[in-house]
Amino acid sequence: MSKGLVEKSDAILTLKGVGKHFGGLKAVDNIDLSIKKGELHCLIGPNGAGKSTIFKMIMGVYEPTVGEVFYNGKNITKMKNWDRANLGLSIKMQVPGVFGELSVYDNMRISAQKHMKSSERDEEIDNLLRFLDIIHLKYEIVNNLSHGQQQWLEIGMSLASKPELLLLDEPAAGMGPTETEFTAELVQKLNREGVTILFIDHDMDFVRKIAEKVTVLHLGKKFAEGTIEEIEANQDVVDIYLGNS
Amino acid sequence: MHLTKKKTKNYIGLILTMIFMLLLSACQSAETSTGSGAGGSKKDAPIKIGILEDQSGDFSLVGIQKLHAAQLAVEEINNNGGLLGRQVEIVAPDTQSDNKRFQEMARKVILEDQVDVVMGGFSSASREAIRPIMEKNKMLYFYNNQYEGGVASKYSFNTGAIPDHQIGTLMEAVIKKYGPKVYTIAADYNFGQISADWVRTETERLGGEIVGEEFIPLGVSQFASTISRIKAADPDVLVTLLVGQEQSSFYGQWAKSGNTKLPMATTVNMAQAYEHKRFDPPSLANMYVTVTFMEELGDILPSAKEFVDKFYKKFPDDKYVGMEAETQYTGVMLWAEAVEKAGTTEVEAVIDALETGISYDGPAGTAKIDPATHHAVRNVYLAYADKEHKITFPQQWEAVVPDWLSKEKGVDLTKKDEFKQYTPLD
Amino acid sequence: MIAILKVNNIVSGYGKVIVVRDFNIEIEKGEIVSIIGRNGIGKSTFVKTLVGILPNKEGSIFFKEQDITNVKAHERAWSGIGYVPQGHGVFPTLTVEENLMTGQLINKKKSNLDFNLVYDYFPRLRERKKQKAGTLSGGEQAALAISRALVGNPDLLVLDEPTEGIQPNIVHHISDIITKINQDLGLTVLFVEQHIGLIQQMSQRCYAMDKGTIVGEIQNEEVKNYEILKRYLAV
Amino acid sequence: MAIFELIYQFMNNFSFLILSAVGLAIIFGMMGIINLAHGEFIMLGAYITTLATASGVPLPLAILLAAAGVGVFGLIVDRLIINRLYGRTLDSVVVTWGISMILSQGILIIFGPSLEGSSTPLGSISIAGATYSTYRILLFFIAIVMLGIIYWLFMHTKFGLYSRATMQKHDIANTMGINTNKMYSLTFMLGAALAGLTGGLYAPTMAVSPTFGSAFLMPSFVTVIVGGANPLIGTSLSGGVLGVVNSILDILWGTFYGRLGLLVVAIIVIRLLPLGFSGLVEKKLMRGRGI
Amino acid sequence: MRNLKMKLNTENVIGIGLFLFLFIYPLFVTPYQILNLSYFISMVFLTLSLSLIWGYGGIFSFGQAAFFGVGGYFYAIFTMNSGISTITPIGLLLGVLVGGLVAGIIGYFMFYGGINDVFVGLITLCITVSLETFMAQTAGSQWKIGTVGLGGYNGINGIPTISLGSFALADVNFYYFILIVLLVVYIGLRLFVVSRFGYTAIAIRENRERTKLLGYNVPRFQTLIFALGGALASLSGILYATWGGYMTPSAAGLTAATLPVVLAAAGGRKNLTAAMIFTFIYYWFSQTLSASGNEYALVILGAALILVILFVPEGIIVSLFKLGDNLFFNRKKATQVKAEGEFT
Repeated sequence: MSKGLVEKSDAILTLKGVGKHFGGLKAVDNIDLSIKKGELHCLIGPNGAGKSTIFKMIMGVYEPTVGEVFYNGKNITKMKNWDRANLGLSIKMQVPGVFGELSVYDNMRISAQKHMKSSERDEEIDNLLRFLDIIHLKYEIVNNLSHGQQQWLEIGMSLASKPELLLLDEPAAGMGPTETEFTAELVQKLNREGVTILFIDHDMDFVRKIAEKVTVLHLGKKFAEGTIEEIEANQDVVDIYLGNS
Repeated sequence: MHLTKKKTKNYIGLILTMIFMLLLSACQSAETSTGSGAGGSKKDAPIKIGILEDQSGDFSLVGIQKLHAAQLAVEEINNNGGLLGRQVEIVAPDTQSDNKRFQEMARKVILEDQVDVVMGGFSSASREAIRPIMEKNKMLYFYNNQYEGGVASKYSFNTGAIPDHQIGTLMEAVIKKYGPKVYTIAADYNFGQISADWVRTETERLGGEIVGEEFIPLGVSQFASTISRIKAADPDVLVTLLVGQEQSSFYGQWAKSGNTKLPMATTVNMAQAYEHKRFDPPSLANMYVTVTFMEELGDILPSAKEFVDKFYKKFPDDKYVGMEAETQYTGVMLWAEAVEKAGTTEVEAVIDALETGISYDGPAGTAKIDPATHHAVRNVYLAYADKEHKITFPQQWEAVVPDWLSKEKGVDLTKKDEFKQYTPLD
Repeated sequence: MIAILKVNNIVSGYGKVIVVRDFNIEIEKGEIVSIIGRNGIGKSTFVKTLVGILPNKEGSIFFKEQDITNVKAHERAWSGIGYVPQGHGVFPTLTVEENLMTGQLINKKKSNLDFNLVYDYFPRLRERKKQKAGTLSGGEQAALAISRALVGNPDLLVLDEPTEGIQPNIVHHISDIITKINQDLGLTVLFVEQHIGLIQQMSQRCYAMDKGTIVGEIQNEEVKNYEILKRYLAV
Repeated sequence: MAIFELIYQFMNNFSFLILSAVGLAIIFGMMGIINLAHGEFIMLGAYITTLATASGVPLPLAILLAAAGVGVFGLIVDRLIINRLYGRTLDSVVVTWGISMILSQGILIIFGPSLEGSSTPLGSISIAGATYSTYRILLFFIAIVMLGIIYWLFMHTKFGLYSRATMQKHDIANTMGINTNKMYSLTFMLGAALAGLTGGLYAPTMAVSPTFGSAFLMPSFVTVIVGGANPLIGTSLSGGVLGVVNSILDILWGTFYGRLGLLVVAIIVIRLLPLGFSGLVEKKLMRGRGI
Repeated sequence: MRNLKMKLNTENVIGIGLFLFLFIYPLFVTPYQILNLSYFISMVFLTLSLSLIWGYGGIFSFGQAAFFGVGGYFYAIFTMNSGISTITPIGLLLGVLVGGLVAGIIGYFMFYGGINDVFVGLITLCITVSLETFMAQTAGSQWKIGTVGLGGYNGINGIPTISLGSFALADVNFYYFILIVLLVVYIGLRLFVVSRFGYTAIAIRENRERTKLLGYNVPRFQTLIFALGGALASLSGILYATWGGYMTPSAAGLTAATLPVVLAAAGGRKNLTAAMIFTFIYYWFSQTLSASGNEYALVILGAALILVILFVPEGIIVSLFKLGDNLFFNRKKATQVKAEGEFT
């Protein structure tokens, strides 16, 4: 794709007053969030702050208890999750959402066949696997793969669906420095090609490296928002997330 | 734990299981191979009877009695030198109270074992499952069982009691004695439906009135609402046409509802599944049943007593010798007479011999084949159970002819072949 | 001093995926020790292996000088390991009191006085003792999970991210109480955490974990050193 | 008359549904095992009771003996077979199917196709000109008392507490020191014992044969399906609702519609509330308290 | 495409061997044995239908017996009402469609209603038993469709066999007809499971929620595959009805409902060939036991099933395939092509 820059003015995803309650627990409490087209946006916050729950509400795994979700200006609050996927939303889950008893190829194919012609499919899969450097594992059963390799595979599955907005839940978790580096480059490259990316991560180096904008969540609420510099300078964020010195 | 053990463990289990199953099937095929394979030369080879009875499942209560009766009859025939100088052999697979199994086994005994005659079947459903197979393969079939009547088929002979024998007589006896209002409960299937219709026809003929009629699905064992409906209708006589182990729970529940004064009339109970012995009195108090035989007939009939004694001598562990056991026994004997008369086991010849009106002096008196309908002319006895379940026989009818088919439907199988079941519902 | 817990070279994970490898720690009686590390590096897997939910494929675990490597989870509990699971793991449809009663099973003394003890530590639980645990707030659930482990009168308390998803003031409260119990009763505490504040506040000694194994040990004053901890937490 | 009649009907249906289902419900709810041999467990109870009374044991004792005997049998089955299948719901279907085949045919081989039954005790009582079986009315109260005992057992004893904990989160319960495998064994034993009790209670009212259990199988499954996972709330609620539906349809249109009605209600309930009545109640409970 | 090349492994060797054997079988045996094997084959479709929806689609159903019944009864009523033998092939095709349609409607209500896993099993069990309860009470003369009485528990008799033109299929002809149908269905299913749709089914079985997130309308696929399974079960029922000229409500009873589950589980539910072979073995074994009149028949059968599940939980035939692969074929290769379809 040749567009170096994508129009960043209009929001691709908007959350309005969204909340999710489980019994007495408010996992997500009245969140407003707006992601602009082409943005590379990061959610951070301590464990249990509600980050993954937000992802699940965006993808339609959970229906919000209150509030609304908009995608490209369209209200998708009650839309089925497969329809959302077909709008161009894709997710890589925290716990690898791969099909453990199938081979790497099968996993890729399940994702790819939905979005590619069958004549191009196998070649594209090979390309992606090569790109992710797991081509040698093509016929391996996924359960035999390491945690890291499963993460790669899942990113590959997301890519095979040619997404417009990609949600990555801890894309670099469990990876070493070189792998993390590689992931960072990959994410940035995808972003440059026009994919809007919203991701969660705990690794601040990783976040610092790629995020254009950061939203901090705490106890289900939006705690702060801004560029990475603004966030790191915010003493409250340091208090709740990284702790007092 | 088991889940995490090594692959080898799995394979050991697999191999053990395989060996177990192979051993079993080896025993089985050894056992069956002795049975089959004798179909070829017919000269000195034994004559074969295929007996299809339920040795397990819901109907085994009667099925085992019937198998034993056939074994008794065949033993007697063989002890008297066999048939046409040949020994008679029984092929008796277990039909497991399963109609699909009846079909499989009917085909097996005809085509594989090449039997000369097939006998058996208890429920109407099992008979209807195999009758077409008999017709298709031109196989002589004896249904030695009481049933709802109406089968007109070239290849089928019925030696048991049918409504012609049982229902006219029964209704006549009870309506005369107790009054015209009749309530019928029947099993909700063909036997029950058709028998209930017979009851209706006969009741109306006798000037009675049906004040209630209810059909109970098979397998139902709880009768509280039925009992209350019966009480509400306040009949003079209750006719029960229930089948199967579950439905026989009715009587205990009926007795407990406190109304044992109302007389019951039936064609199925006591004589077949000896409920009067199995249930504590007074569950069946005040019940009338028309039978062609039951064990207690030995009290008034020497030939019956002789049969019962023979039966218990051969099968000392059996609990009762019922109506269907006698019917099966008599059926085998009638067929044997016909074979002797025909001089061959060839089906058409045996049918011709049977249609001459073969008769046999059996345990319950003379049974004679009615040529036009292929049913049997039989003596009918009215049995009565009192509060202590003691059986008496207040009335009997000599040589009742099953002539509904020939009179009402114009059936004459000696003249015209037919392959269907007529019902009064038609 | 006596080592109350000794973990030698254990290897563990889910199915064929190995998450924890060559893992060694040693804890002395009366200590409060933490294991720190980022998300997803195997902290919880280790804890589950320690309490017996996951089998260890290799290595051995000694508790109070007994080899418990092949001992089942419930027997480990009886031998004196109290466990506070990640996400609190309260039984949602049981009442607060009933939750505590399940924890009391392994308490050989069987006295209900312990309930008063934990109710004194967490008065909110006393107010809500007849309420279903699933209706409690996150902080209350954490308090309940800790109380449930305490009423079993364990020799070793194992906590898996006890402060996940709860408010700072409750975090402080919890850390105070655990410290207090440690002092009052001499209870040994092992906890897994990524919240630097809590680590600084509570631990006397600290293991740093990465990629399924122990990569460093932080002792004495260094435990209070924000920069050192942060380095391990944000590798 | 009609109102007494209807009440009597309901009592009958209710006790039949509850007593058929409760053993199955406990095993399904607590262990996730679909016990297709449930009917045969009931049949075994009926045999024990009938044989015991025939040899002179008083009926109440014989019924308790049935519960104990089938309970022990259940424990043996669990130790030999079922404990390898915890959590494997679908494999348990195949295995318990095999067990049911062995049991019904084994009993046929040993005792023949039928057993002489004992008569229903206690006679009958008259209300408003109609007579009702006292034993049947007693069964209703036994069903109620049994629900009470189960309630007490699960809500007010240590066993109940630990088994509820195990049902909710067996891993965590395990780490609390609860021997979850033992809990499962005891639960299976309890379920089997209750099936045996049911068999014992109904033995004097029905024909005792190797197929005795088949009359119970369908109603018990429907009750459990409608009730959902919670053996107590679910079973009593669904026993109540189905009892009413069955009684009314039965009285209005006859036995067949009563029976078909059960199945239709089951299909509708499971479509609307996949977790059955107990799912609904538990959800309401959590929400109600949460606010 | 290299995907469709046959791989040399035990399953395929045995599969091909089995069909070769079945094709030459009539040369060596009595007419009875041919007829009997036709019956086994007609029941194989029933197991295959469950293997398809459960083994591949992850839908656990006790409803296959109900669709079996729907097919058989529809065929009987349709052909017997028309009375023309040439219409029987149309009856066959329509019956398969009707079975699929009924399953599709039931599936629609279940899957779009969010019912899954064991609950599908429970609801289909109720449906199956309802059908039996209903059909068993149709003995009365008011239960007539056209000129055909439903016959209650006695079932319907005299159902015509399939005729091609004026040529009625019987005995060996029927055997070859049904065998060719089996071959076509079998190959069709093997191709199906490596098709796009088949992959979707496998994905749904492995992880329903994740598959939704990949953009698949999971309820629709579930409904479709359930309908396909219903059509296959219906085909089985029709073939059974033509085999014996007979259809009975007990074909939809509790036992009939559980049997396919037992067969698929014990043979190896994730493998069509295994399910097929085990069906043959089971029917042969149980019939032999029954024919022997041995009172221990059901005890032995029950014990065998328990042993299979305890010692070879993934299915006895599948385990044998694996053993064969290890012994005779390169293991590395064998595991490499572990795409569930194995046509890879």
